[in-house]
Parts: sequence; structure tokens; C-alpha cells
Amino acid sequence: MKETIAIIGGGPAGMEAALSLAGRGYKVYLVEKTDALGGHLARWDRLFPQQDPAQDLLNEMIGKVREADDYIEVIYGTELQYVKRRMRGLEVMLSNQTVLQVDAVLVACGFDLFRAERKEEYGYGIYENVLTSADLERKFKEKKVVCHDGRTPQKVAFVHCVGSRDEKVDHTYCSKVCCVTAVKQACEIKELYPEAEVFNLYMDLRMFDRYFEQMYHKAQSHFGVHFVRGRLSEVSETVDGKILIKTEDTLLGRPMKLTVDMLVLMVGMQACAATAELAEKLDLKVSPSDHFFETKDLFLRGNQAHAKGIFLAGACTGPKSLPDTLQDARSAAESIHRYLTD
Amino acid sequence: MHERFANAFDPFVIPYMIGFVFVIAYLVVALCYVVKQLPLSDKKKMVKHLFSYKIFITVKDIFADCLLHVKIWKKNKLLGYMHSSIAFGWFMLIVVGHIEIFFFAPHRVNLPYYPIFFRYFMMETETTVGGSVFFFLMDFFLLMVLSGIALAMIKRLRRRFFGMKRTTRLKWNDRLGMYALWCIFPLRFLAESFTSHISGGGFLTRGFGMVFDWFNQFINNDALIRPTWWAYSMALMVFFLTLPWSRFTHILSEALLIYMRNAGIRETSKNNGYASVEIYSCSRCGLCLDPCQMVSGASLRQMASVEFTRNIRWGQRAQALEAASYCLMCNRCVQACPVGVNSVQLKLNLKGADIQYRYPHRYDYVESDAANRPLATTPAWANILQSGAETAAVEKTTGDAAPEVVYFAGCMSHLTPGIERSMVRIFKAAGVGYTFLDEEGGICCGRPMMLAGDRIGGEQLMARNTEAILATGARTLVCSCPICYKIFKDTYKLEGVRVLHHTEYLLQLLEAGRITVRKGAETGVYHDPCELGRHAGIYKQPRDVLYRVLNLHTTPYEGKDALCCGHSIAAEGMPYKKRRMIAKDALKKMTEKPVDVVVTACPSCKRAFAEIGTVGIKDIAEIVCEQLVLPQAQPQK
Amino acid sequence: MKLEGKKLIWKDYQKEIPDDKYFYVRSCIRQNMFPASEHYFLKIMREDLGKDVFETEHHTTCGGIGYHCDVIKIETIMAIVARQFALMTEAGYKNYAVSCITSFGLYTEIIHTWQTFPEVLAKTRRQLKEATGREFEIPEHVAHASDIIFKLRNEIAAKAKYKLINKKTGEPLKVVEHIGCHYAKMFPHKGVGGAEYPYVLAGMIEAWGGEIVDYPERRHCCGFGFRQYFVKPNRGYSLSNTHKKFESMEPFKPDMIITNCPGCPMFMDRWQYVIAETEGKTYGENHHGIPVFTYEEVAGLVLGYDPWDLGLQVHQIGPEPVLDKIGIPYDPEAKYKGAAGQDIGKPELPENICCC
Amino acid sequence: MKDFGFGLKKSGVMDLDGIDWTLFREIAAEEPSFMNCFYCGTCTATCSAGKYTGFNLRRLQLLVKRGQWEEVAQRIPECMLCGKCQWVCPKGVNTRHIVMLINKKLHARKIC
Amino acid sequence: MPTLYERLLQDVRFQEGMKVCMNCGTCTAICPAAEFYDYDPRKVLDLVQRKKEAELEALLKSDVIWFCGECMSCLTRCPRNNGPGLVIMALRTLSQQTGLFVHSQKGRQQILLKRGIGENILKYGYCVYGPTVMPEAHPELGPVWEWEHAHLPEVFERLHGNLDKRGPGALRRIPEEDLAELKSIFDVTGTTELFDDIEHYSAEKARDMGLDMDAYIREVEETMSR
Repeated sequence: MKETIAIIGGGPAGMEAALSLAGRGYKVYLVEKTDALGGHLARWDRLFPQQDPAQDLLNEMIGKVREADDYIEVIYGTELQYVKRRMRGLEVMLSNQTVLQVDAVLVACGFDLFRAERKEEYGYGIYENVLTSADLERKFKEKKVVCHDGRTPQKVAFVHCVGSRDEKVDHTYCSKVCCVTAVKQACEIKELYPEAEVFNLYMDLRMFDRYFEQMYHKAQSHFGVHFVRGRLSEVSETVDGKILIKTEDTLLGRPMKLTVDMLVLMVGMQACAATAELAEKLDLKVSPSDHFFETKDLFLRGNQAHAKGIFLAGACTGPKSLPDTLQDARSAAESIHRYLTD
Repeated sequence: MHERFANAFDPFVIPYMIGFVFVIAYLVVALCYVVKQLPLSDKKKMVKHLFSYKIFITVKDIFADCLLHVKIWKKNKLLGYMHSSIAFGWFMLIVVGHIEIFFFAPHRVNLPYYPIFFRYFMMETETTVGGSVFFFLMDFFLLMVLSGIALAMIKRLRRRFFGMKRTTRLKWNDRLGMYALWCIFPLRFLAESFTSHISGGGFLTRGFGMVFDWFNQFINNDALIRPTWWAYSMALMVFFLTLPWSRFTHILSEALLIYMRNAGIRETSKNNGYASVEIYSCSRCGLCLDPCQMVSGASLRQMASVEFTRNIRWGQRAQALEAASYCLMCNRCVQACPVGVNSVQLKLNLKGADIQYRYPHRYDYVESDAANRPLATTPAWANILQSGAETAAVEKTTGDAAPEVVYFAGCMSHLTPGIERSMVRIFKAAGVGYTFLDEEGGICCGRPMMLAGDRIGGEQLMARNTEAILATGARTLVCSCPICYKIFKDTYKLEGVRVLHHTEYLLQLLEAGRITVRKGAETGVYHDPCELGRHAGIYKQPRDVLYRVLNLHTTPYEGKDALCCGHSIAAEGMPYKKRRMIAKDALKKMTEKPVDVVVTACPSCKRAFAEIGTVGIKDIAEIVCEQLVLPQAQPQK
Repeated sequence: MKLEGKKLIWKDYQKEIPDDKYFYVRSCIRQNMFPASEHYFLKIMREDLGKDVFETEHHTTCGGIGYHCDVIKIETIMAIVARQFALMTEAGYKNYAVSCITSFGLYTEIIHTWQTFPEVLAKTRRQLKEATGREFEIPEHVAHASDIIFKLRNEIAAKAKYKLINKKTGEPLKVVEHIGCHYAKMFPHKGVGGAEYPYVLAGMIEAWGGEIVDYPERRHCCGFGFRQYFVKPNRGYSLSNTHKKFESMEPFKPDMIITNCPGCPMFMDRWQYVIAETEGKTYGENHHGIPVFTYEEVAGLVLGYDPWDLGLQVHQIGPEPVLDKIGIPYDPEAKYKGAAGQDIGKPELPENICCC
Repeated sequence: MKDFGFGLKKSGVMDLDGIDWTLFREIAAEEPSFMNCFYCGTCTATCSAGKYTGFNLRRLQLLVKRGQWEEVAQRIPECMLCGKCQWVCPKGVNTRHIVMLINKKLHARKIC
Repeated sequence: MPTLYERLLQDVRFQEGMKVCMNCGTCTAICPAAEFYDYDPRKVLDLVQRKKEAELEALLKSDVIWFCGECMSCLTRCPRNNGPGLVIMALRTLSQQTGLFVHSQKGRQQILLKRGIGENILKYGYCVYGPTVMPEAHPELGPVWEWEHAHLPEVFERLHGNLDKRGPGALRRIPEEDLAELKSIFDVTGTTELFDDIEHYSAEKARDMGLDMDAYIREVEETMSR
């Protein structure tokens, strides 16, 4: 057996990195704090841009991890306690008192979804028909997309940039995936309820990746989704439990109000709760501007942490789409391989 | 020859007579209907024409076009033969049949069915020379018609045999008429053959009749005679009864169309009177299909003119409107039409009738001080933005002396600044005093509005431009956009102002020696813009210019056969993807033999082809400008 | 609606409010329009709750209305505010109680500016010294008077004679709260419960037995708009904004409105009258309006003070329907009498709205 | 009713709840490219009429989609149908046809 | 001579209120003025951040800056921590100092506010002073105010006020020495100068319009706003 690596986080990044390293013959401990692999992916229904079922991807990945059990050992329900530097490599102590002697640590702890309650004026947690994108995804998964009182939604609005690009919540960055997710979910609502009027409230549509712009085009021309350029300013509840929203249609320069049956907040990504703690334990740097981990640089050392032997992959270094996360994980594996073979 | 029956009647003539009376009645009603719709002046022309010597020309034209189908012959010999064999053959059967009556049964001349069923009612008692001649003639023309019918059947099955890529698709009414037509003459042939042992007959009928006689000796049964005559009569009836609703109406209306056209009647802005005769004159021959680039380049078969006339005839207004909104109005179909149906005008008229928005156009903003008006969004904001807009005010160079030329680049040319810049450089090189009327953006010439069917709006714009052009005092108007050129030349009333497209003007400058050019090494082909070529007849001048500046090659798609770039301003309803397909297809055809550059003379064509990006595209002005020999450069030579 | 969600948010906006020893400053508009409210604030604080609230005749307007009408410079307003603080410092107080919301907003804004830009504070100190010879300390706590009543709401509830409950049905009264814009919109953490779901009045209503109505335009300005009201041709703005709020609350059928701002109770009261007289529309039951109260008036009512002592007669919209619902006794004859019970005439009755 | 010298003002807020959504869908049915617009404004930038007036095709298309026909009715007659916008549109929107259809709908529904 | 933008930058309210605007429109969405006027705070910020002198001048001359009601609702919502309301206040002050306010009908109203609210402060120590709130000028205050105004001393006595008397209490007479301090503050901090500016430019405008000051005031008072 070659060298040993501990991976913190059993989401898509952690699994993909583990598979890449296992493929190169390394021994991998995959440390997952919950009882299951998959991270946020396990809670998603379909994936942009081509509506692939998330479950299929997850099953394939978990299946591969199981197949590679000679190389990958998954440790569930455990978190990292501390790390000590040894003469050669690192000693990792886990919360279940297991001690791992490893040669490198890959942090793939991912992201947390923005807590929509923090945008008080959007009324999440107060008005029943205000959901987050994750809530809606769960409804899609459960195949039960209805309002709080069981009615079929006739009007649905999606709000982009919730908890992103917002100094009031100290998230000044773009979460990258919300725009395309909003367009995806808007199309899915129209597929489900063709008669429904669907509105997307955006500031900029960041359709940056392959097939994204086509999705947007289809949402407009095929599904007839309304796109309103304006940031949601306020949400309130009408006497019959509907949601009244106020925004400016900035392309017209006119304030606008609209009552919807369901309001979906596209919650962005934020550094996961464990970031600060992990940073302290592993001697990592956190960006003061977005609170994600810093990498050595953004180009050739995009997976290297500032501490020796520690690597970073996935959305713990900033918002990433799933394809980007998987690529980043593979690139992290390559970085580790180079580090161990140099 | 003797009559077989004293009462000269058999019940099977009834179907025929029903059809015959019906057609005559229809003819009278339709004629009255058409004439009623005509303006008084046109009615007068119709009457006057009947008594003028020109009526002979009309008769000749009708003979040539309706019977001999000379125009189709010119385009396609086989197709020409097919049409003329049926039409002319049938006509001759009728003529010779009547003469025959005069010879053998003059007292039956007043029975309209008699010549049709002549062979049934008469029996040959002795063989005469006269009789044989008639037998021969009748059989000859019958054979002619039958050969035409046979070709028609083949055409339906294998159109490639006729060199046609496409032919019309028929609806049930057309099919019914067509099948009836197809049946008439074979049935007549059979009926006459079966009867020939009584009536006698020529080489065809008697010949086949003898074969039948041979069969008859075994079964000794004449039972087939009357049923075939019945069938013949029925076929005629069906054909006649369906005539007003089938494409064969054109047999009648085409003659009327020729008469009216020769009487000097033309399309008006409404689709009635003359236009309805045109619509009924469309024989759905399908000759307009192949030239139509919507069909060939963009698979928009349902938009072809032949379908349009059909839709409009059958009151399918929505489809007709859609077709009109797709049509490029390149005039290729009009040119191909053997009947001379101006479907482009019909489409324009339909658009005009549809627009009818008595919606007030508001062009007061184009009044004289327009250029100094602020950009306004909403009232309160206007004040703020005013400050920025003031600096954009236009300084008009209406100096003391009137300029020689007023240059109107046109809206589209503003999107191809290379054309404008070249023209300005050429004016300067030639020492022409000019004023650039729409340098800072002008008022639209009004043709796009006209092509959208909105005459009132177009006229308002024209009035504004007329005023502005005349105000310059220039005696020559040069425009760079053929769309503008067409309307400036044909519709504007610009007293004392010569209207030239820059192709014409460049040639004049060259011929007058005011500019000198050198011939470059580039090879090129010239693309005739529809508006400049087919619509305005400017073919020669651009070529005369281009010979001097490059190695001009030719393609089969030139002059009247030039292709459209697909981006006609008229086709407001055609999706962009389709336009692009047409442009791509046209460019591909023009550059089958590779050249360095495709030269055109229209900003729209230039942009359309430039977007395809497979070959260099230049405007004639640009290429002339590139090859200008400037005075200071000459001494070095 | 989920109240737990709001409670979660309220937790984030806890404001430290001292419960005693205040230096009190009055509001221009309230002195004119609701003099009894300010009187009862002091009376309830001093007599019912036994607190020390000091007032001096030497304090003046803060100039806030002039400032928001843009005719007073920011340097001036800072100096006037500094002068008020100097009076407080001189009187030996550190807690500052403000009657007016515009003032309260100004005080928080100015203190914030002084903290952000120390050079501005220095300049103000210099200018105040030059102009008046006074020196000042920034108060340790600035509380709006409604903050203090909020803080003491349960003590008031304990002494209450009446509850905000419909005597007949036993249902809590439906109360619309209206918070002055400058209370928390500029500095959400300076207001109890924040800017989006302020708790300051909701807490009082809750404690006194009523039920808060959350209607779509709840957070919006009454439409005062300073220059938009004071200049007559602009008043349509003011009227229209109040109209919008009433149209929005109408389907919720509120029994009364409680406010903590000087102008809002006046506008929400008077614009109902104007809407009735111009549009013929009334928002209460039986052609009545919806009565609008200050928080002191509501506190006084639950504590059992006489409605006419509390000054409810100077509202254009008659308070009687609410008094009847709660079961507070009142003498209709005494409504417009003078202090000694003498007749001083009475206002005419409007045409389209029932005001008694 | 009494005159106070001032009165209620008309709200400028677009209330999308009272919108007849069928109207713009009709246009979209006749000219599908209507739905392609992503409001980049190239049409407005090049517009011949926009040089002299507030005519703004991007805005008008959006107003139609928001059901705000009043302003549309006021502005649409200023278009000269010259077609420059159609040339510069990156989404292949048949702008001239849309202007014509808007006119037609305005007329048909008597919103003028 | 500093540019208009440089002068704006000196105002702390501008520094607080104008960071970088991303044109999201949250301010306009809930702006009471945007609903009832042809007004859009987003556009104001966007225009100001372009820093074009000519546009700024036009803005200061226009009605646009006078529509805001200074409710400051915009501050709560801005995701970039801007304060359009604060920017407006800075613009208004500058418009008055430069005399550009008299170019707009709404701006000209400042003379009324200066003579009313502004002078009240110096005269009475209150922004608003009941006895001067005439029912004819304020019909909306209704019959109750008419009655109240006609019987102010009695009503104030009934409502525990202290109208025009010494000592603390509602609408007391503020001692002369305190009013003198206010005047001194006005002098030292520049509001006296601002008052003079407003009077001066208004008088100039009145001359331009060929009106005497009383007629000018009437004209300003009576012109209905858009």
C-alpha cells in the first residue's frame, strides 16, 4: 500500500477525490460527520443543466466507493478532533478517538446553504408559502409541489441572490449556481403546471457555463417564464395567505407588486459552519472577504492550503457547481499525488 | 352520315347539359362580379378595348398563352407540350366538332350537346373523303389530348421527369377536378371506339373499335356503349361543376386576365376586381415553387406564392397573411409565373387590408427641429438628460450655395458604416459638393412602412423626407440603399431632382472622369439586390463599374435570376433562422466557383452575407473606394 | 403565519433599555396635537411606576423637521442636539428619553455619525462651545419613550384595569401597529425587534391582551414626507400613502391602530377623514373610521384613565367604538368640555364619516 | 364631496395581479421570437425613432409583457418600421413584426 | 472651485449614503415617492455615481430631488449599504447652496419651508407651533382642529398642556435666552447663511419671473405638483 490520506467530508468532492486517489493506489480514510455519504447532493432531485436525477449520480458514486473498499475506508458519524504534525506526515485524531496516521489531509467539507431567515424582509420562517430552493427541491423529490394549504400554485416567483451579493448579510460574493438553479426549477414548475405564471426576479443572469444559456432561452421561449430584473425588496402576506412581493422592474424603472402563491428563495452558499474551527485546527487561512478557505493561489496551487500537507477541494474554497466540484476534487487528487511523489 | 335517333336525345346528355349550363351561368355571374368591383375608369377601358384594334392582339395573346401556352414552352418544353396538348387539343376538338356538325347535321347546331356526343347520335352510312378527314382530325386531336393527359399523370408521379424539383400539392377539390379531367378524354376515346362500328371513326377510335369488334363476336354484346357515353357525360359534368372550385377556373379567368391586362387595367391597392381575376387565374402549375427561396432555401413550402393565392382564394386569411408576412417580395415568383399573376402585389394588398389600424402614426417629432429635440424617457427625467443630449444636436451644412448632390445613406447603411465612409471619400475625391442628409440618423424613407402594407404611415414619412431633400436645393439625390432608392425613384415626387443609386452615380463619375480607379487582382461576383435589380431594373451599371476594379466572374444567378439574400425588409414574419438559411444557401450557390469577394450594392445584402462569413463581402462603393486613384498618387506612376 | 419565526427574529434585536432616571425631551408635533399623551407618559412613569423622569423648560425642538425639510444644515442640527445633551449633562442624567421618532432617529444617526467620523464630533463640540459656551456628554442610552413603555409593559399590565379584549365576544382586539419610519429603518438594532418586525408596540399589545394584525403595507410610511405635507400642493403624496395603507389593512378588519410616532397618528387619523370626505370611503364598522391611538393613550386606557383626560377628543376619528368594545365607561357629554367642565363649544360633525 | 385643494394620486406601481396575461401570449403565438428578447437594448440603441423621441422598443416589449398597455399605446405609433433593430438583435427577434402585432392588438382590443 | 461632485463628497451624509450602487432597485420597490411621483431613487444614485458634472447640475436643477419624503425606508433594504435618502438630503442642501433649486417648481417651495418651519424654530423654539397652524391652510385637520384652534388655551388646559407659559410642559413658552442660543447656533453652523441663500436666490428668481416676492410666494404656494 502507498501513502495514506484523510479526506474530511463525504460529499461529492470528498467521494470523487477518494475515488481518484484510490485509483492511484493510495489508502483513503473518508471522514463523514453524518451517517451517510452524499452531502447536499443527497437532498437534490434533479441536476442542471439537463435534469439528470441526482439519485443516479449519487448511487453511482457511492457504489464506486463501496467497490473500492480495499482502498477507501469510510468513517461515518465522525468529525476531526485535532491534527498533529509528525516527523513524517500527520496524525489525525477523530471525535470517536480513532487516530489516523496520514501523509496528507484533504478538506472537502463543502458549504452550508444560506439561512434564509436572515433576510427578514423575505419572511422565511414566518410566511408559510415562502420556501427556499432546497425546500422546493425536497418537494420535487417527494413529488408533492403544492402550497401550504394543499392548493396547486398558480403563480410562483423565484428570487435570485438570496444571501448572495448582499452586504447586509456580509455575503458580497456570487454563489454561482443560484441563477441556473432558479431557471431549472422555474422550468420544472412549468413542466408540472403549464398554466402557472412563473416569475424570476434576478439582478444579473449568470448563465456562465455550458448549456446554461440554452436553458435560459428555453425557459423564456418554450416555457414562457417571466424574467424581471429587480431585487426583491419586501414580502408580506395577504389576508388569504398569499405572498405579496414588491420589487422594482429596473428595466422599466417602475416599482412593481405581485401576489404569488409560492415564493422560492434561491439561497446561496456560505462557508460551512465548521470552517473557522477547521481553520484553527489545521492552521488554514480563511478569506476575510467571503469566509471560505484561502488556497495558495487561484491558478497552479488552487487546491493547496497554506499549511503543508493540507489540501482543499470543492465548495469549501468558494461556491462551485457540481461539475466544477467534481473536477476540483480530481484536481485535488492530482495535487496530492504530485505532493506525495515529488 | 345519318342520324341514328329521330329525337336526337338520350338521357346521358343530361349530366353534361347540367354542367354546361352551370358553367355558362357561372361565367356570366363571375364576369359581372369582377366588372362591378372595377373602378369606373377600368370599366370604361374594358368596353373601349373591345372596339379597338388592340382586340386582335388580345385574341392573339389569348391564343398563345391560354391555348398554346407559349410562355410555359419557353421555360420548359415538355411542360409546355403537356399544357398546350391538352388545352389546344381540346379546343380543336371543340372547333372541328362544330364544323363537323355544320357539314353533317346543320339542323342540330342549336343543340349544345350534339357536337360532344356526335359519334353516338350519327351513324356512318358510307365512307366519304370529307368524313375521313374529319375522322382523322378528330382522332388526331384526341390523341394529342390523350398524350397530354398521360404526361400530366406522369408529372404527378415523377416530377423530375419534367425537370421540376417541386410541384403543387393538391387538395380534394383540385383532385376531383383533375381526376374528372383525366377521365374525360379516355372515356370519350372508349365511348367513340365502342361506337365506331356504328358511327365509324378514325385511325384511333376505329382502330381500337376493331379490336373491340373482335371481342364482340364472341360475346356479341354492345352493352358497353351506352355506359361509356354515360361515364363520359358524367366526367364532363363533374369537371364543369367543380370548375369554379378547382384550379381549372384558370381556363376561363386567364383569358379574362389577358383581356383586362391588354385593356390597360392594373393592380390597385386592394385585392378585388383585377386582383381577383389574377387569383383565379393561378393554375397552380407550380412553376413559382422552384424559384422561391423560401421553398428552396428554408423549407417553407407552405409560404410559396402558389399556396398564398390558394389561401386567399379560399378565404384562409390567417394563412394567407402569414405567407404574406414571410414573403421576401424578391419578385422571383412573379417573374416565373406563366400567367403573370403579381402575387407580390397581392400580398402587399393583403397586408394593407390587414393593417387598417386607424391608429394614428405620430411623426410630428420628425418636424424640422427634430434633431435638436432632447432624448426623453419620461417627463421628469427629460430635464435631466437634456443636458447630455444638447451636445448631440446636429449641425446641418445647409450653406449658402446649394450642394451638387444630396446623399441619403439610409437607415440600413448606418449599420454598414463602410458604405457611408466610402461614399464620402468618393465624393471628396471627385470634388463633388454634397450634403449628407442623414449623417446623424435620418427619417426612414417610408418603403419599409409601405412593404408592411402601411401606406398612410409611409406617406407621412415621405412627406417629411421630400421636404428635407428639396430644402437642400441639390439637383441630384444619391442613395446607398436600394430600398430607399426604389421608393425615392418610383413613389416620391421630387421635382427637378435626379434620383440615383450609388451604383449608377459611381458609373457616371467614372465615365465623366471625375474619379479614376485601378483594376485590382481580386476576383469577384456581383450579387444583384432584389430592390435594385428586379424591382428597379439596375443590372448593367454595377457591372460596368465592377469591370474596372476587379476580375468579375459570372454565375447562373445574375440579373433577373439573381437570388435574394433572405433579409428582405418585407418579410417581417420570417424567423431569423430561416432568413439565415436562405442567405447561406444563396451565398453557397453564388460561390460554387470560389472567388475572393462577393460584391453587392445593398447594405442589407451585405450584412446578410457578411453574417454567414464564408467569403469576403463588399459593397460596390467600398470596392471602388479601395481602388480609387487619388490625384496626388498619380504623378508617382 | 408562524409567530415562532418572528420570535426568532426578535431575539436578534434585544435593546438595552434602562428602566429609570431619564432626561425627557418633547416632540414638536405631539406637543401641538397630543399634549395629553406626553403628560400621561410622565404621569404613568412617575406616579404609576415611580420612575425618575426629568424635564427642563430650556430644551427646545431638535430641529428635525426643519432638517428633514432641508432648510437646516446638518452641522446646525448636530449642534442643537448637542445642546440638548448638554442640558442633560448639566442636569446630571445619562439616559435620554425621546418623545419624538424623528428626533429619536436623528439622535441615533448623529451619534452614529459622531462615532464614525470623530472629526465631526470635534467640530460639533467646537461649534456648540462657540455658540453657547456649553459642553456635553453623549448619553449612555438613548431610548424612545415607547421603548420605555415596552420595557415596563408587564408592570403596566399588572396594574391594568382593562384588557384589549372585546368584552362581548371575549376575542382579543385586532390591533394594527404603526411604527414611525425613523424608529428602526435606519438603524435596525436601535429599535426593539428590528426594522422588519418591530416588537416595540407588538409587545405592548400582546401584554395588554390584544392581537397584532400583520397586513402587507404594515411597514410603510404614513406618507408624512415632511415637505410633502407641509407644502400644500404636495399633500396628495401624504394622503395617497396613508390611503394605500388603509386599503391594505381593510380586509383584516382591525379594531384600532396604535402608533409610536408624532405625525403618524395625526395623519392616519386625519387622512381617514379626508378620504371619507373626498372619496366617501370609511374603513371602520358602520361608517366609523378606525381609531388611531398613541401608545400612551392605550396605556392610559388599560390603566383606567378617563378617555377625555387622555385627550381622545382631539382625534378626528372618534374612539368610542373601541371604548365600547373594551367596555371602558365614558361620558359623551364631557367629551368637549373645558378643564372645569365648562362649555367651550364643540366641533362640527363631518358629513361622510361617523365620528362619535 | 369636499375639495381640500389636493387629492389622491394615481399609484405608479405596476400591479401585476390585474394583468390580462393572454394578450402578450397572443403576440407570442403569432411571433414566437417575441419570447426570446433578453432586454439587452441594442434595438433601442440603434433606433431611428429613438433618436428623436423616447421610443424604446426594449421597454415597449417589456411593457407589453407586463400588461402596461397605456404607455405602449402612447409610444408605439412613433416607430417608423425601418428595421434597424431587427438587424442588430442578437436573439433574432422579429422586431418589426412585433411592432405591427402590438399595433394590431391595440386596435383589436381598442386600447388606444 | 470644487466641482459639484467634490462638494457632495464633503457631506457626511453623502459619504454614508453613496457607496457603489448595483442598480438592483430594492430602494425604488418600496419607495413611497416612487409610487406616487415620477421618481426612481435607483436612477438618482446611478446618475450620481456617474459623476458627470452636467448631469449633476441638471439633477440639482430638476424636480427629481424634491420628491423624496425622507422616510429612509431605502436604507433598510439596500444590499450595498447605500442610503438613497441620505444622498437626496446632500443633493438638496447643495441645490440650495448653489441656487439651482429655484430652477424647478418643487425646489422653489423651499422658500415656504424656510419661512415656515425654519423661522418657527428661531421664533418659538418649535418646528411647528399650534397657534400658527391655521385651519384655512390645513383643511385636512378637520373640524376638530378648527374647534381646538379656536379654543387653544382652554383645550390645552383640559389636556394638561402649558401653552405659552413658563416652566416645563407641552407648548410652553421657551425662554428668550434659549432662543438666543438657537440663533447663535444657526449663525455659527451655517444655517443662517443657508437661510440667506434661500432668500437671495428666491428673490432673484422672483425678479426673473417679473414678480414681487409676495406674488412669487403665492405662485409657489399655488402651483400644484405633478
